[in-house]
Amino acid sequence: MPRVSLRSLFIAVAVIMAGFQLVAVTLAALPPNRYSDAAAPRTSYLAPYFTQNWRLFAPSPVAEDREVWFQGTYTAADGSVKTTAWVDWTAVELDLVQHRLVGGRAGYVTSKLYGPLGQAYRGLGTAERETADETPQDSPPRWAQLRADLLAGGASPGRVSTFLLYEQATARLATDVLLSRWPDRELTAVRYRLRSAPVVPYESRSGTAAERAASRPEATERDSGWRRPTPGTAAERRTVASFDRRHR
Amino acid sequence: MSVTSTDMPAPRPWQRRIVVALAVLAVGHSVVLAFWLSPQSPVRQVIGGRALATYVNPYFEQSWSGLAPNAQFVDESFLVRAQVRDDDAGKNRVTAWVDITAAENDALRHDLDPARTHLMARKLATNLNGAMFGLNAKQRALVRETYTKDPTTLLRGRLLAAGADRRAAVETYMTYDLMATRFASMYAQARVEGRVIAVQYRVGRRTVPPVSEVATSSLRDKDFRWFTFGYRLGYRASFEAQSAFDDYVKD
Amino acid sequence: MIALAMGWLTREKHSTYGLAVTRMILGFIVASQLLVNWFDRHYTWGDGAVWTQPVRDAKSWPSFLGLFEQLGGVAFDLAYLGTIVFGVLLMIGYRTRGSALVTLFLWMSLYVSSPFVGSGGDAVLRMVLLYLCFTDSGRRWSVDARLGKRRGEIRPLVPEWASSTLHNLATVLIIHQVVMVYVGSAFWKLQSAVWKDGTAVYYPLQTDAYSPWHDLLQPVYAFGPVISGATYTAIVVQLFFPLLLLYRPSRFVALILITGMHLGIGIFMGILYFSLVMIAVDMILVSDRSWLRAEAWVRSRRRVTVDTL
Amino acid sequence: MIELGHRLIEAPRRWVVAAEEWLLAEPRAIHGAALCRIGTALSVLGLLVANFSSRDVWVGQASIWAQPVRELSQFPELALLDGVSGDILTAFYAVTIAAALAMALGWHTKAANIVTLVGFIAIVAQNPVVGDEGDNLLRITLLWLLLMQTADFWSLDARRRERRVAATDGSVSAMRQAWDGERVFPPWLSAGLHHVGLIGLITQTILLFTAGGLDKVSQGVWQRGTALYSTMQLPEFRPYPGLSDAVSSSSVVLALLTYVVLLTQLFFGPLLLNPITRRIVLFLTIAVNIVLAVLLALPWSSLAFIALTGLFVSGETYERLDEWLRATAAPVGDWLVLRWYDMQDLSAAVLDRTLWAVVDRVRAGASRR
Repeated sequence: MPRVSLRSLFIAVAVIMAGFQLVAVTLAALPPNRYSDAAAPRTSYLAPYFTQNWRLFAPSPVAEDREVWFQGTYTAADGSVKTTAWVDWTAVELDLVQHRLVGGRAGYVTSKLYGPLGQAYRGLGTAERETADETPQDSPPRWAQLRADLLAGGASPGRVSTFLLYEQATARLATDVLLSRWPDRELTAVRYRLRSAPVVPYESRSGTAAERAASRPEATERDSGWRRPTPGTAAERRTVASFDRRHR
Repeated sequence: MSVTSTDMPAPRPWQRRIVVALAVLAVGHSVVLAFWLSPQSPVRQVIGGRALATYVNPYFEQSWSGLAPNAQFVDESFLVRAQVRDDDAGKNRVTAWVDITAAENDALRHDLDPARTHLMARKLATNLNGAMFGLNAKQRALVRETYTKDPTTLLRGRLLAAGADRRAAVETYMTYDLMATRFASMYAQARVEGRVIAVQYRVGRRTVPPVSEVATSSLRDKDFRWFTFGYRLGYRASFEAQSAFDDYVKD
Repeated sequence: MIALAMGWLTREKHSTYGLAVTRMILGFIVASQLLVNWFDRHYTWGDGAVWTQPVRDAKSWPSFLGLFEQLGGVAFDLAYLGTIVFGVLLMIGYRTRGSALVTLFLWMSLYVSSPFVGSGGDAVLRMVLLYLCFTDSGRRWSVDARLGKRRGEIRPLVPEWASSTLHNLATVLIIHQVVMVYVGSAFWKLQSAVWKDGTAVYYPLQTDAYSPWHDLLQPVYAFGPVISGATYTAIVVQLFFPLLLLYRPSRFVALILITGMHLGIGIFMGILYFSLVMIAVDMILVSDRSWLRAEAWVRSRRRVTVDTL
Repeated sequence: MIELGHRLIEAPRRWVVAAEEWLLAEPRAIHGAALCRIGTALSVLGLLVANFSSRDVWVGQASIWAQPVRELSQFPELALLDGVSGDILTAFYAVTIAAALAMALGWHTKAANIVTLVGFIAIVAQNPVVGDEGDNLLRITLLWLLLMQTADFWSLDARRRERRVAATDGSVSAMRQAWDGERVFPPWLSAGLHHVGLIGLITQTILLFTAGGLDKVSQGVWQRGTALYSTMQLPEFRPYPGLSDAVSSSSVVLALLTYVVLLTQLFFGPLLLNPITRRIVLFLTIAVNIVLAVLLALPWSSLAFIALTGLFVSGETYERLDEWLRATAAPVGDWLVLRWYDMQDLSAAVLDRTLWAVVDRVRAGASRR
């Protein structure tokens, strides 16, 4: 048997590793099939750095405007409980996109938040969704309480955790945004709204602006339950407020 | 070897132009075909599907969407029974159901080079199934009715009345209804003594179970879902046609 | 056969000019992108992105990438500026390998600090930048190359065959990655009815988020042939991309088409940086010979201009 | 800039000149054209022979049940067999078989091609219910082959022509030349027509594979690599149930077959661009078609596809193949000829001892009386 030199050993190892990576990337990049499913345990090392997700507007291209709105409850000077107006945060962000050759990164935050927020919600069972939606406006539960309430119905802890991750993050952004608009109001509860407005159908594309607007299917909305206000740090709130000022 | 001589005279300009023009026509023809083969799209709408069809049909008619081998999932079955008039006894009787596709399948086994006649009943069943998908529920109920006294033109009218938006589907159905009636009548006539006066056919359909279930189930474990059409007035073929058909069935 | 492959792998470094162009564009992307987002940097990645903490903590990124998460205020700004500087260093090719590594580290640290601002372009960028660290991307058209010429050859640390092997394997992985982006995406598209009937491009072009100019260009977007032409071109070019590379003339056509497609998507859908990343990587596929010809052409132009002046 | 503009204006003119040169040069791909002719003709021949015994039910009088769809067909050739008796059908059918055989052998090739085309359409279009895509392909190939020089190799015409060129000065009437399958057109026109036909047939082939591949890749089962499983379960596509089950029970074989079919069809066109990948895709296409011919009982349409694939193989490869075949076949041929003589000797000896002996004895007995 010929002696294996260090050089050929190095080359062999490098080639094998590269070859393995090549096959793994191929399997992960193509749409799922039974062979990539079978290889999944061995290609799982790709995540997160080499995660392959190249759907790029496929199979279904995005066909609606996705918006995230925020609303809060506060105690007015006369002691009565009032709700703020809805704040369309997506509209603020879109200032970084519209008529700009190079859009600002922050122009897509809510558009990227929209998907997982909805998915995490749909991951819950019907009863859990009701629990999450029907939290009292005057005294929203603490996060630990909400988690306990959701788990009480027998929901999977993983799904509940995922749901709460996005709820917490969104409630915090909502609080920051509402405090940016109305710094002196004492918030007692916040909630968000997901609004999806389908685009003008392809068949109606040639009409006048009014006709096209009329042909858009009705938008769907979902309002979250009331959540406890979770203000961020002072620096965080300042940053959100300054962003709001510049792009409102 | 080719006998084209090397001292071929250089082609003249007009000769060159003719050949180039012909080549341009061939390329243009291919572009037209590309549009013909492309899925329904706005580009095709602009050019016009009908105009394309009149150009492509019949000589260049083609569709490769099912280019062999293609994935097929459905197994069909075609059964026939008949009302037979026994003239000697002066009585009518109804035959048992005859499974024609089963006979065809037997003929296909171990045959690398099958005759097309062994696919006739299956193809009729495929097309009948397909035509039924084009009909609405009301229309599908109508085809179960018997038409032994009335002509099937009446059925066409009723089908159209039950869904005027499905004219093309109704026409397709009527074409296959007619063919299935003729085929079933000739087949039944070949198998029975007496005179076939009405036929009834029924078509089965079952789907191949998914590959993930390969260990536990196969197509042969599945039951057919049946659809039985109404009786139709028997078709009487000419003597020569019927005797040729008889020979085929008896073989 | 094996000897031939070994020779190809170990003897020389391939596509060095293409990789140099890729390096320059990637460095430019990192630096310029941070500049473009300068005014909103705190909301995008800094103090104003702390609200995303529950989500970003749940992602499985290693903790050593937590630099930007822990910085605020001026410290954040300094690190941000540092990232821009290293992007520029990568672009001009100064201490290229080191700059590539540091750029990658800083960029990834910034990237993980907000889970809602990343895009597919960032994913390609991070993978290619990592592979790029294994290549000799500073060999051509770089400050390093100029310095090297003046200073003379320095004995390399790693033997030439080893660095060539890594360089060539990494190049193969980069090309493979970009091909898989196209083919994978084409396979997804082919499963969809709206892509097959040639209307898919219409829909994103009607949304606010992915159509910065739709109020101005509505008449164009309403014209069927434009939409279906763009839709089918996207599918065909992506699906057949790897195979069109096999033959020089068709490779030329494929690169022109795909670059045009990226520019179109980038400008009309407002995702120019994603497109730039893809264009940067596609440039590896232009042969060294073509790059040298381009260089000669530019030089001759410059000489003519100098002469006329 | 001016130089660039000038080059832009010049470019189309140069392309036209290059196209003219290409079109009017010595005919290309004549080996491929010859093989395509043989394969296509054999495919027609096989299809017709396989269905000969059931012709009356397939397309004859007993196919009256298929009349409703036949009436939707637009082929004028249908009139040739409209309501004819069984004997006329048999004669027509036999003539078409003979024409297909002549075309395969390259005997009066052009005439045989025309008769085969007309006969094939007239017969097959009688019963569209049991038609398949192979019919369309054969018809279109036969049409384009009409324009092409298909008899330059592996044909009786080429042989006769060689002999005649050796024997005489080759001056015979144009009619006679046409009948013999020789070029009646001036060289520029035959070369031009050949190349036009070649363009038409090649683009047709690429279109059909691409269209078929695109349709497949858009179906989940093909992307998942399991498409052929369900097909092989169906009675009409499993002539040998044991074989089909063996293939579909191995997920590796199934995936390999499915993906090779998908990728060779989808990427057929672009893979032709590079000489190495061209060899690979042609080899795979032919191999896959042979496998499918057996596995799914599709011999004649598979042959038609293989014949088309032959068009893309280069002349050099064919010459090498031809040489190799001749070299390999020569000993076999010699052996066969020798055995043939042995057989004749043996039969003569046997006859001497049996039949002739009996005859002699009978004659002798008769004369004695």
